[in-house]
Amino acid sequence: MALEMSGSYELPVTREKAWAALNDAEVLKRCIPGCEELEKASDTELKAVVVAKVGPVKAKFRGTVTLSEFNAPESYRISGEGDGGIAGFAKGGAFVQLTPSETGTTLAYTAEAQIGGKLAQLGQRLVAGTAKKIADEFFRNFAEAVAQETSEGA
Amino acid sequence: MYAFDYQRPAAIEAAVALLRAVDEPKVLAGGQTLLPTLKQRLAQPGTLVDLAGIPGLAAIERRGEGLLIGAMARHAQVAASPLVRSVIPALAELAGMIGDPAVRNRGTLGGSIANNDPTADYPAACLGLGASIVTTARTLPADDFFTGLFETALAEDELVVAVEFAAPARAGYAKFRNPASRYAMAGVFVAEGAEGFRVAVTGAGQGGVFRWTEAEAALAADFRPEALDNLSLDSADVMADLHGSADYRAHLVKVMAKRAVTVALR
Amino acid sequence: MAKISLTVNGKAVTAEVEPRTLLVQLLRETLNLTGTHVGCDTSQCGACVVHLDGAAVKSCTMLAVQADGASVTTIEGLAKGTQLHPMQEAFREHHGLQCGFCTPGMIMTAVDMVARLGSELDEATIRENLDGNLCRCTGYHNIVKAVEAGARAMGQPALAAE
Amino acid sequence: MNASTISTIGAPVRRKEDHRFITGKGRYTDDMNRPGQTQAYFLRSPHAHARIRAIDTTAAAAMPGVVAILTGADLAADGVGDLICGWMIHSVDGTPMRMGSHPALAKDTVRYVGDHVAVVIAETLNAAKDAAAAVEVDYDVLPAVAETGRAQAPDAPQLHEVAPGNTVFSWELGDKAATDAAFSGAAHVIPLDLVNNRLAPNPIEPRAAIGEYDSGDDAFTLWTTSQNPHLARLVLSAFVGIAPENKLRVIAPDVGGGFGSKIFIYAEETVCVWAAKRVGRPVKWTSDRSEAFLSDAHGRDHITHAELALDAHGKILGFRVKTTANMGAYLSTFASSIPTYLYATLLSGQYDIPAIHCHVDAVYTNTAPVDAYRGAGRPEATFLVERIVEIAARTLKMDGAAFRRRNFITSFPHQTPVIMAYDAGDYGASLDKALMLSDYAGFPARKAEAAARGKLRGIGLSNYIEACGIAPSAAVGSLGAGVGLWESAEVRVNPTGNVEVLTGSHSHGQGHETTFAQLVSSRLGIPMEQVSIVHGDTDKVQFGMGTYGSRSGAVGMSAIVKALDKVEAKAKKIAAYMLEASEGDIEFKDGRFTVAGTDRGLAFAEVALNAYVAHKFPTSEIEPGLKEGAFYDPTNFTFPAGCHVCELEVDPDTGVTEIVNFVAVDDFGVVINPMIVEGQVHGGIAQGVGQALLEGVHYDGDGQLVTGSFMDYTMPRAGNLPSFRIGLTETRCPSNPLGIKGCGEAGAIAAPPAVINALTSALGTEDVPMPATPAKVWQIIQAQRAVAQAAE
Repeated sequence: MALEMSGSYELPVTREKAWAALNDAEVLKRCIPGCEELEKASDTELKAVVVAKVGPVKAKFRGTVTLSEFNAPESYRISGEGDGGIAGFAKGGAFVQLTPSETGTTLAYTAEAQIGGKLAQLGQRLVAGTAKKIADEFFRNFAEAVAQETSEGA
Repeated sequence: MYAFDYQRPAAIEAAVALLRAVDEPKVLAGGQTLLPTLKQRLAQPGTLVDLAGIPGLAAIERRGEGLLIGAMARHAQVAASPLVRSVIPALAELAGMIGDPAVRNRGTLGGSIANNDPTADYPAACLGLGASIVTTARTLPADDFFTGLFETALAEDELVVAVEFAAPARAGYAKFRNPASRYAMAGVFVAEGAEGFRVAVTGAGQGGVFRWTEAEAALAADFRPEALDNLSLDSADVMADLHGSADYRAHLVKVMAKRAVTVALR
Repeated sequence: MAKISLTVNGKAVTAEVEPRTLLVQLLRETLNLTGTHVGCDTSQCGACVVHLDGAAVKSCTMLAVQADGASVTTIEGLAKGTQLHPMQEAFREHHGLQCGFCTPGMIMTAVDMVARLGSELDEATIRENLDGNLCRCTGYHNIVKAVEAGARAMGQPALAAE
Repeated sequence: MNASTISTIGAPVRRKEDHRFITGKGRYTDDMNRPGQTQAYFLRSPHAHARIRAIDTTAAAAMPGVVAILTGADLAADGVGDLICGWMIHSVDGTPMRMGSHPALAKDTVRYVGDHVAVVIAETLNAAKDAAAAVEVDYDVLPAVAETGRAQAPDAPQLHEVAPGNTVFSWELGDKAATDAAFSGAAHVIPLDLVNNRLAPNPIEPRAAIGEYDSGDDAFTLWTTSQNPHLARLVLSAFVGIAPENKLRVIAPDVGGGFGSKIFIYAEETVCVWAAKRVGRPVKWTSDRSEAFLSDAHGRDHITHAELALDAHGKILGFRVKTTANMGAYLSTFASSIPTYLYATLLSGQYDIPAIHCHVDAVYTNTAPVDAYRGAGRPEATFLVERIVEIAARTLKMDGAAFRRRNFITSFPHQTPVIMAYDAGDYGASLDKALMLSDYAGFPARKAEAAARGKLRGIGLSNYIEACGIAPSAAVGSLGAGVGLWESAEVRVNPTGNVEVLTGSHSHGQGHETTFAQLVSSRLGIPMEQVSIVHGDTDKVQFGMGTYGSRSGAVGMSAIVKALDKVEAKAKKIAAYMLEASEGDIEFKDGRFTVAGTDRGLAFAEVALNAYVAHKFPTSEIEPGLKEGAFYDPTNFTFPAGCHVCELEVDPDTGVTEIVNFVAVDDFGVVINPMIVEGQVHGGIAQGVGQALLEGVHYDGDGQLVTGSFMDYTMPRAGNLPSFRIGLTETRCPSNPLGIKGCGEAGAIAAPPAVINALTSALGTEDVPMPATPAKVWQIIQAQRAVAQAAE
């Protein structure tokens, strides 16, 4: 089932730095909740292993993360899809937009998520909350990561 | 189910030691959420650490003016306990509304709050009564224990031992059941305690159980259902699904809050 | 594998089970007590209800190893020889079953209900306490009547003394 | 009354079968195990629509305990045929319906979530599931369409090449010109748009199968949860090609409810019996509830626009209907007949409607197949008729009961404009009785009292009619059925006078072992306990059509009557020799053969014994033994009808609807066992209330099933329902010897419009969707308040 979410974060870095971080596989790996592996297959495609944990449910997804719709250094789309075996599959993506602000950069996103198979069949009541939580966590992690990098750099 | 090892330690220290020693441990208390999940193969723990063999964990005792209820106390046991019914009747009533009779005979207080399902009942009681959660490592207030959707402050090697409830001056719980699953679509626990008025809401928040502070303020001024008439819960962070929109759930929270106040005033 | 010992319908049983074996699997597959049924996988239908140390539990939501040392009663253990339990009689007398699949769980739940709440049960109480048992055939109408009558029969001293 | 006494028709005899069920001794398919048995687990598609690029089973096949992993390619290699739909429907343009290929395991495309991709056969179920997780399927995911109303959209994904626009057929019934003419002269035209929600049948026993192959005899046995084992054997033999009928035995032992969903021939049992030969060992499969939600055929799922034409005085002139029926991804066994001959033929309801025209488009979507579910077409028809009739009455400011009475059919036989010829009935009588039992006249006072408590109270009527005893072979044949729908019976009288009755009907909760024995007991004058009913085994019963469509009484028991007639006739001949009287003087009454006008006579058992001893009559004239068979094909459908009244209260704070009173008055013709008949009505009402207030299968826009467990699909529980008030009226059915009409589906047919008519009356709006959940009802009340505020 498909869900849509949106949000925004203030990043204490320049747009260029934020953009670079958005395209850094190492940063992404640290920010994607439950990401165990993220390897570059090409400039725009990464192979990923993500463990999603929601309460008693713990499912491992193998799949790809794709970066597309580049408009450097303003916006791109990050999307992922993973096969969770018996659990089903999950797909998600976010359109991410960076605009300069007084304190650095504003990151705004609109995200959508979709699950299928057993997770969709049984996890109906938890889907919305979980998708929102994962999206929030990713962008919060990202905001923290770039902030940390800045303070380390300074 | 995927295969797993099973351990039933005889002491709480041994249980904690197992959590540290084994690969991918999972704590088994009542199992009423965990086992259905395992049956669907939606988790693959290495070892189940069953707490049922630890003596004393199911005790229900008088603690000062309040109660100390062991983590392994079953819902049916709490619901039927003369002590709970006399000291905090609303807590006994809440326990008697969880799941169905057979589920209540297995499900436990500790299991419920450690899982912190956003639609579970006990988190509302703990938060509403300002309970203290006693773990193997520390004692912490419910406000700090429940940290988000299915998340608590518990460390990987930390277990809930008991929950300490202060006796409220008055309290009530009202619940609107999901028509299919019987979990809370809106469950509101209202209490007047030594430190003031609390309104804890389960079943509705996207991030799990939460306190409705506007309602607390309104009830502090006037502890009657009518005091909530002009309030409305912001539906922005309220769950929406097939069974009800965020607006509907937000509205149900208010209706259940009023009903809980009515119960408290009985 | 784990070795467990328990009492089932009054008889001592020992078994070697994989930890992932459910109590209902032990009953049905190892002990051939097929009266306990499985109707769902989310602990809702109650077709698998048995008594564990005298209290109703869903045997599909419990591991066999968790029942180690316990006493289990299934539908097969309810009658005393050829003498049916009053609740069994009541289900027959009041046509409280059609296809019969949910019936063992219903009867075990009903007996537990009487143990908890006594033998004078009103309709509202019965309906509320059947919340964990689904029946697709009867519309519950006759099940409610059967539980009410069975409870009353269980409360009668002549039968209680037996 | 005990089962051991000699029974009479009309007595509430307690059920013979109950003893085994209340003691846990029932024998359901999953209770059985065969020596050397393996376990099957089906790998199912998580996608609603996808092309399968490749299936890699290498790693999975090497896992411990795996016996075999089979796919559609293996099925094709063995020449196993497709699953079929047995009822041909032709479109308006004369073309036959478009049947998409339906292999038991997908060949190259999956078309719904849960579609069968592969089967893993292993030593244990856990081993099979472990291995299934290791099967790698490379899917090319395709766009999907799940909504009924979107299936025919120009941009909708196409499911089957043979069916452009996803249209299975575009069919019509009735006289369009006459209907148009009726509308042109109408004083009022009442329009109505409605959705008949998709339901999951959910018998509490999930489906199960064990296939076994005996290489010595080159013969198969299939134990399965079937409502009609003979039909399963026929289809698996003649169409799927598993084995000839004489080499395939199908056994349906105790079956834990069906409600239609166990009529059909599914992929799983087909695969189990086929694979048993492949792996050389018995193969067992038991569905879990999650699988049942995915793969058991669903019911209903219509979108309809209708119009009713009325004259100035409230007399119905014409009825125009356009329905789109969702068939799911494939045509299930009887799917095509449901929204056509089991639906449109009932659109006249209990009313004298001069002109009716109905157009039905059946469509494919990426959802589980849809087929018969309790009522099957008739609930959809009744919901439409009883909603539009109620709205018409309200529009004309007439009392609902008075409006119905004005339009009732009152003389019989009555030919409707939509095929059916109603043979008998008294609709006024059931309406009168229902109004009395429900204290219809006292409703306004109760509504006022409820309003004082802040509750919205409503009352609703439903005057339903159904065509049951689904049978007349010539009739159903002319309408496209691939089989006849008669029934068979064989009565075997043993030498000691007890009786075995072999029937082609199948009991899965209906109590045939009791009702059928009751008939035999009353007829032969022998105690109930001396009568055994044998059913559900193709090696014992030669052929039969099974149980659905409320046909076991009207058709199945009539076949028994016919066989009993033959038994009695032969026994009289034997008795005549023994009593040295002429055959014409022998009378049979209360279990005794007597010579008319004398006290000389013989007990039934004495004649039975002598039939086998055969010393006292010339065996050149009369064969020894006492065993007779019969096939019975009735001359018409039967037409049960009645009136249900629902009274309910809505809590406007929460949107919760509580049914406070439910009255059902039914005319089932002659009733053999009122206890069992009332039980059937109770169960039907519960399913009808479920449809109206609780139950709905929901797929999301991508075709994912989001009501896939009891956590999200709301089953009626004890607390959702009241105790019901049941009344009976009786007009004898003229088309079968017992005068029976059938009772199995009435509740499910009648209840939904009774509930929704009550709810719309409580809410004061006609636009209330099913299931009318608390959330939806609350939303309606909010919208009304917003409108009222805006108006102020």
